[in-house]
Amino acid sequence: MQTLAQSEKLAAAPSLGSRFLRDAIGIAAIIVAGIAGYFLFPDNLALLTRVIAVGLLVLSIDLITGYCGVATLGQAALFGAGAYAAGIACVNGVTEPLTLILIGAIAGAAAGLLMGTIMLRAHGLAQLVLSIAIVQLFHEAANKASAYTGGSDGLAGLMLSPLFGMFEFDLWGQTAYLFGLALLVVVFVVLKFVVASPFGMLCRGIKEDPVRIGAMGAFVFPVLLKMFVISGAVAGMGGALAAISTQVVGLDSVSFELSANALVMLVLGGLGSLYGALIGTVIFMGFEHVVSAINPFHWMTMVGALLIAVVLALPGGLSSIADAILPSRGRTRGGKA
Amino acid sequence: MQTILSIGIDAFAYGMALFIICIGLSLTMGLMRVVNLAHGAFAMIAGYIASYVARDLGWGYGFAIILAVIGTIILSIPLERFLFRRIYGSSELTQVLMTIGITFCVIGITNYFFGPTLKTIPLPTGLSQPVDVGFRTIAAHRLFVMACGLVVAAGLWYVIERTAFGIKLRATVDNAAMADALGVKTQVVYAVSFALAIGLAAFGGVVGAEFLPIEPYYALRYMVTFLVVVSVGGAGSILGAVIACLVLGAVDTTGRYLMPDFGNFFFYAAVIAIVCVFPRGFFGKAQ
Amino acid sequence: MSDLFRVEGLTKSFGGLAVSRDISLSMPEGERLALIGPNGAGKTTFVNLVTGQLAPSAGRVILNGEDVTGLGAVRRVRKGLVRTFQVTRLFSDMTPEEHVTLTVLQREGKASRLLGRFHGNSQVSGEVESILATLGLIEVARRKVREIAYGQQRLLEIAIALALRPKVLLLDEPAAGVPSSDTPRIEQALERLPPSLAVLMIEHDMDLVFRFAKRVVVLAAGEIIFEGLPSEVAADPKVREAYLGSYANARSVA
Amino acid sequence: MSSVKKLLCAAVGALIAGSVSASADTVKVGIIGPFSGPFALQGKNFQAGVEAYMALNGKSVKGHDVEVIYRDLPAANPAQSRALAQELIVKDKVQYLGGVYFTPDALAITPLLKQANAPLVIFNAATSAIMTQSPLVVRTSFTTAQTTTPLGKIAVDRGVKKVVTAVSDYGPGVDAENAFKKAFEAAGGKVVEAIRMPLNTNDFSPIMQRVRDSGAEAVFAFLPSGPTTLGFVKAYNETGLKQAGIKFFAPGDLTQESDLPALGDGALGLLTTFHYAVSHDSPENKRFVEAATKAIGGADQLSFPAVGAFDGMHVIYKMIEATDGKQDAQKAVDAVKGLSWTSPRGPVSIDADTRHITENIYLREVVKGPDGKLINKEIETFANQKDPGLASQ
Repeated sequence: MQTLAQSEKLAAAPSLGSRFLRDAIGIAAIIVAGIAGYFLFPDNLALLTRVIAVGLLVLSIDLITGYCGVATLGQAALFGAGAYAAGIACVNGVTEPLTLILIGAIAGAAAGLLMGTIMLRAHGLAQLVLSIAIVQLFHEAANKASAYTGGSDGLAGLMLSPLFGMFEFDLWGQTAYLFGLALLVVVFVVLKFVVASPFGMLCRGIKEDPVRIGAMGAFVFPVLLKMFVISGAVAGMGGALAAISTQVVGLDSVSFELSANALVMLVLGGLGSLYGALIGTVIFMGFEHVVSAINPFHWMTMVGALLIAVVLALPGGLSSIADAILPSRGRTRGGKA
Repeated sequence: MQTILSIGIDAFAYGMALFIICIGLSLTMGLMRVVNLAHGAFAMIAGYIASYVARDLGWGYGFAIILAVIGTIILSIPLERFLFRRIYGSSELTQVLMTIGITFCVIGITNYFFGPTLKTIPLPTGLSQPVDVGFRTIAAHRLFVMACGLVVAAGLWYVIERTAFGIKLRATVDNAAMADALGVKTQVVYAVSFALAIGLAAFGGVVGAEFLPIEPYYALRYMVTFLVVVSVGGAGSILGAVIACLVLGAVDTTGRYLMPDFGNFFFYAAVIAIVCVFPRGFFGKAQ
Repeated sequence: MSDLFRVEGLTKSFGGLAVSRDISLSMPEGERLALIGPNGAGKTTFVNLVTGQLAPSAGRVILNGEDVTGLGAVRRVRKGLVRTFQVTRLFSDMTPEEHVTLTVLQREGKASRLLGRFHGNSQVSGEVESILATLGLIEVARRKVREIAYGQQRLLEIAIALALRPKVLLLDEPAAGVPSSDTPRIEQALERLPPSLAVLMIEHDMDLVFRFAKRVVVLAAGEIIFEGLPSEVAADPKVREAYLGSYANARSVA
Repeated sequence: MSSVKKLLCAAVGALIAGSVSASADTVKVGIIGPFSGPFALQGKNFQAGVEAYMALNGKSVKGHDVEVIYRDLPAANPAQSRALAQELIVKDKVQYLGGVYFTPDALAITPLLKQANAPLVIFNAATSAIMTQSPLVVRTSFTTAQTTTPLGKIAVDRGVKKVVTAVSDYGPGVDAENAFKKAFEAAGGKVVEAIRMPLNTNDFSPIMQRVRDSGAEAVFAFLPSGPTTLGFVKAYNETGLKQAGIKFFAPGDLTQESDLPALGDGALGLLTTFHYAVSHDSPENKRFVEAATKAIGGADQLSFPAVGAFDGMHVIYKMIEATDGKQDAQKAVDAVKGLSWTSPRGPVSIDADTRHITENIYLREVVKGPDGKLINKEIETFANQKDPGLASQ
């Protein structure tokens, strides 16, 4: 009995306050970085807005790949569903930006439901191939339905009403950027709650060992499907933001290329941490932008070299630098990549 | 009837071309557990070498194939030593990151040195003539591709199932530590199978160039097709790859004949259907 | 009176090879049963059949008078048929506290809630604490699983099972791989199991078996060859034959 | 030498006119094009056209130095297009935007132009509708309908009554199909079947089989320049359609000069209509080809986007001249309405109503040139063609 007698009580959870503090600092850092971007690069706001839209897409992949272990090369299907839904709604007279974001989220969630239902039938490589097939079918469908989507010429002519009746979406892109930043912060906070919720914990468990989760009496499929729907909503909002800020929706928004790029950004940043998704997006797109401006003809080599260098130096992704500096943060991360 | 035969022969040729290019990737993914998205980049490098040898030096098609295969393998050796060896056993997504990085680099470098134009590999006159096969004419090189595909399939089957190297390879794949303990030099086995896979990519790149023309973007343009074919067949299975190539080739070809407007729908719907029925591909091994 | 748990004629064959042959046994409430047998006797297969990881070729599994053979593994868990794993299946990056909390929340139907905090949930933390205390895991409750001793991981397996409030608990070699210095802790934990719970334990450590079990079933080549008191096992000729035979075979293979 | 002389002349002229501020200022032009990726060749041609023009006409207009900034947009991507355009305008302070290979990319830029007070001179993007999106767009390339329409009559003139159309299944392909069908059926022919092929088609044999089964006398094809044209032309030869006497008509995208070496002898005899052939016989074109070849680094890479860029720069230079280096988009665009000049492709003008280029369309046949290389030889001219897509609106 003496082994058990040592202590029978858990110490008062010390991690609760510090975890909250850590998240608060992280979110504050995103806001500060976003506002700093606004003042430091006032002439690149369209690019920064695009980074935010893609950042939402990468976050959405992180939810299912980083937290649930379901790799996907077809996430742009959900992004594009949101973009086209918002675009078509806008062309047909729904011009209020917040409503369009909501429409994008709903369309993305619906697409996520469909995609999850199909993809969760398989595992591993086959699952990856299903995701590719689905995004290609979405792409074909968008191309075929040119009466609604504009096909390969793109869906143009999105005229938005000013945000809250006051702020125009204009050339300088200030409204679009700040709107996007606010959206990103809200989504990020919500996702922080989601991944810290019992549901988020369940997902992490499924990623590591679905059989164990089953032996705990929890069904795996509905949990994953739910995450697909959430992920779809996030990706759909990203798509809607892209549609709003660009005022054109192109077939590239439902392409395999976008899906693959986004997955690369996620792995670059580090799987299973929401920060990693954002870091990967900013670094990848920023790097690409800079090198392609320096040499528009041969920048691809540089991007390739960056990817190789990251794998060799930081196999856990860029956000693992932060982990090395702040060991305690490792705890909020999901399983190893 | 004539039409069906005609479609069938086209489908077979296309499927065999796909097979030759993809089988190397199937080996890397199934036996070495490396998701090598740079596979197409190696096929492309071989295409450039072959184009240089056959078109610029005028040395003939046979020479071009041999030099392309050897040259590509030689080029791949430093890559294997310094890059690929670092990702054996890594997670699939890390491998994806690394091999996409390699692909980007290869595309950028090719574009820089050789320019963005299409490169052709001139065929010998014997292969460039249309041949009358009774009910229609067919290009001789298509017959050549079919023959190559069958030879590659049979040869690989023999190497893997019937030779000492094949036994070592399969042992290493099943349990590298055990094979090591039994005296198999697993490093060597990996290096040789990597070279084999690259050699097949190179061969496929050159022979299949009539279907998939050589240009710098080749490495990315067909990446999805390769990945899909390998997965549908089941990574690591020769028979699976043959069947996947033939089935997908047939679906693709007949789809494009019967309803060309919806060709892609057919192809990807077939992929989804197959994967739903065979979640590990036709002959995939349980993980 | 009907038994709490019963299997009837459970059979499983892969291809032509039968790995479980017509196994029938029953357990009343509070039963302490040990299932033993030589390697390859089909013990883990039996657990997989009972808990629904494998579908039987024939036979029935009955819990509380209800036929659960057609139900999946998850539904059986929810009905109170719970197992541990021979090789621990735990989440290496999570803490014992998180494992048990997740399990309790799941049992309460709150595990897939999006809102509400996972950590510091006052409704469940009391129960989590008492389960961890029962198994002596308080000290390591907030360390990651991969950092704690294997013996403690085995205890955590049992803790998770207990958190499901099982009616029938199947322990698949709870002491396997545990250094002998740690087996007393496992034994203590077993002693503290709720008295009404029916427990079936697979185990090789015969000392543990004799101290724990009131009844022993011996499985060989997928068949029950003995059922009775622990004190009678060693003397049974069929059991001797099965064990010694398997050793003889093992030697000839090596 | 001549450019120095021109510069001097311009400077003297400017001094006399007294309209130039004393300090030499710089007018920036932002060029967006696919300089890397699958369409890198077309982007390189943009660059070659621009550099050729500046080499021949000097790097300044009326004392205003012209600086060109290139931005890479590898594939159709409107969001990135808008971001690049916005950055060029806001950060780099360009007065003129040029380039743009794909239609959706152009559509993403048009909403910005009014606020940016910058004209967009399109070097390629070939969908009619772009011009209606903003009054500040001028185009110096062509539209698919413009290059295709003459083929309808040509086909009928050559005794073809029944045609199968086979086009890539995307915007320009559909435009080509419609334009050909309209022109061909107006001339009395009949399109017996319209096939749309997915863009990523690799093996065209089944398409050829379908053409053969349809009993048509000719096939009309549209595919975007690049690797797929190779497969298509090969399949046309190898499946025996050519021997069977089935004729082949296409807009010139299919036989762009940089693809011809790869197409090889299989391309001999193909009939295409287009606005420009590198082999066009005129002193202007000789000068252009010489300069552009130098800029691109090899004669076999030169193709039609270069001439669009060359004339685009001409238009931009005229705009700079008209506004005297000041930023006034409307004035700049007004100044080039009705502008006519002799381009390397022949006589051209900017239509005052549509702001789209009016040009000759040539019927060309692929033949072996004097040095044994394949060329598009112009054999018939359809003078002063406007864009039928815009004219009908």
